[in-house]
Amino acid sequence: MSPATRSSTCRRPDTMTRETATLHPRSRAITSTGVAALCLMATGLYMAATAPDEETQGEAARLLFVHVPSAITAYIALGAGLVTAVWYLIRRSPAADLVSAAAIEVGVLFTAITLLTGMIWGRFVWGVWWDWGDARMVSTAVLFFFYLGYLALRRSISDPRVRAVRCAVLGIVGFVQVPIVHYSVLWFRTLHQGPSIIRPDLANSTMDAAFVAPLGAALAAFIAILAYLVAVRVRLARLEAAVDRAASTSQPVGASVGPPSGLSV
Amino acid sequence: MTPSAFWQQVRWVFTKDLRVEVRGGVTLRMATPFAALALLLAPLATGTDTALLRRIGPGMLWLVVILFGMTVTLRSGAREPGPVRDLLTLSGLDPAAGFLGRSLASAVLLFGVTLVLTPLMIVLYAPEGRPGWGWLALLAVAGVMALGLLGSLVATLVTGLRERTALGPLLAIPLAVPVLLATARGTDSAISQQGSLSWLLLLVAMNLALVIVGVLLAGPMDETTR
Amino acid sequence: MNRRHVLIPAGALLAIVVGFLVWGGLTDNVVYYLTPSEAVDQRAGQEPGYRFRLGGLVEADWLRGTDDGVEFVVGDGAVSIDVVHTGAVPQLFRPGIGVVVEGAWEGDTFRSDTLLINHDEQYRAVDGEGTYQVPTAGP
Amino acid sequence: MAARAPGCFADRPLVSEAGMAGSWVLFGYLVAYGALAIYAGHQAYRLRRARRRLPPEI
Repeated sequence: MSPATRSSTCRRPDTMTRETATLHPRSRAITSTGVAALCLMATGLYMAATAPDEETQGEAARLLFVHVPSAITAYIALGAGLVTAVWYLIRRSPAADLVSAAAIEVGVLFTAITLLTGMIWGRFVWGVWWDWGDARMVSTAVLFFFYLGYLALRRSISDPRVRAVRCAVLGIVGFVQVPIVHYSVLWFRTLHQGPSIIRPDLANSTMDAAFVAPLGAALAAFIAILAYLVAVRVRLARLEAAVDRAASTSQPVGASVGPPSGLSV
Repeated sequence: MTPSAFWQQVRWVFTKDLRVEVRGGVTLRMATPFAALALLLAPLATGTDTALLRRIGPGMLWLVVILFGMTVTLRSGAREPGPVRDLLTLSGLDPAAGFLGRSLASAVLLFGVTLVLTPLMIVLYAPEGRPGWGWLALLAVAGVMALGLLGSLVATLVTGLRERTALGPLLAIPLAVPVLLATARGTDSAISQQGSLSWLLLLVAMNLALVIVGVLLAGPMDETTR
Repeated sequence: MNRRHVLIPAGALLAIVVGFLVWGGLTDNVVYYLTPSEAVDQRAGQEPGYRFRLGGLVEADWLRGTDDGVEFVVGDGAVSIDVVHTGAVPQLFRPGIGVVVEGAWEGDTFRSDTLLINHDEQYRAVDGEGTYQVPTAGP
Repeated sequence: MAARAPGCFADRPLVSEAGMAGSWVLFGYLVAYGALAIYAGHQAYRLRRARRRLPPEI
């Protein structure tokens, strides 16, 4: 690209250096989070495989170590989305918006995993893939579709500031559903079992110690995976925003720039 | 701003929206007949099993009110277009007052839709039992209020987007599920002469939560539609 | 921002209503299934052929496979109901486990066409090394 | 209520075979970790593509 085109991208030098820092191809922090997540995952899988069989469900109880951690991780991700959305509305920091969106997107992924593994487990234990009368299943599905709407809204607004404000509002409004999903099994008499550990009478856990340790390991692994995926997603959003800015400021498009990435986002 | 001035503004927006509806009339002339048509067609889809129709009548009524009413609410609850909006902003309209006024107007329109459709549902589906009319009225009022608040909240979020006709319902209808449950199941228990207090309280809680969220976030939401 | 005259009363009312809903036991009429006692109590008010869901524990002393289903007894400690189920039987079905069946009264038996296992939140290791003690109460 | 008699359910295995349960477990883990892998892979692909499109001066 010629020096003339480069000077026409009228960015100030200080923003240039900051971008260069955040867009550097490899970040040691993200990579080490990923490695840690992989190690925790291996440990969790090993502990899940060596856990004893359960009295009634036999082998099938091992689904506990993927279904429950993914549900808790989804709650955490959507909660992080809420906190950062509030933070954005108070401070108007673009970083908070990016983290909020990333956390919610990964939260949607974990909600989907929760629903799918729950359906598989339900097919084995209850005998049905889906049950309309069950408050936990139905409310989780509703939550999932609402946050799909959130992601759709995000895609259809191009102005970053408008998008950030409106999505922050939606992220706050939508989180109201999370406690409803969680407490639905206590409030209503449904098919889904009640909580085993985080229950009103905390001292009386209804789970053998032999299951608690693998569950904890799996939960730690899922939270590490969540942190890694959110970090990667934030970095991707930054990079794509930079590509968009470069594409819009350095017209006509040079050979190295390629088509505007707004089409593919 | 003093409380009385705030409520005065709410009243202004409310009467303005209703006047627009009286003169334009999208709700009564288009949405209501469409919803009535849906009530008429649903038995064709389920088959004419009279016992089944008796049981699903109240649920169908509220499903239709939510699906078709929500499109009305998303239209009328949207923030005003161009010149009107600028005028309201210039005259110092509190965004929260605007939000509440629009929501109330939408709720009144939805109540109208429900009033028209209820006798139709009773005639077509013949639900058994004699309903407790007091409970039904309370449930309907709380239900349409919640739908109105939800509609104008979501309408503001999709203002000016090309995809708003598809996106609005996708965002609003999952959040309207408690309204569907509470009104349909509550109508069931009102018809079978059991009280519907818990369903009514659920709707009241939802209304209050929406009022709080809407009033708190009306400022930021309005700034993006200017 | 001076909207306290809306927010404070609304917040206070919301707290009261939510408290009432959560701790007032008002969700009791939102039931997914009836227990055997409730089913017998409410039977007089129902029209014939009324479909509902019945949930309880499979009692151990009567259980018989039929050509196209299973016959068993569902109880809640106080009342027991004979169930004739036609259709698929889930793999975990066995004496002592919680079930939810869907169907209607036929004479004094409950004729069901949908059988779901209602597993509780207890996890007991097979090798018995666990610390958890089985409670004596029902589901 | 019918007369009670000690019953049996002999013509049908009551407890599922261990292999059956194992395959459901495997299915669940495959779905969960598969979804995670697909998402992570898609992110990596988008990162690479975005980096390719970034003008050289950044």
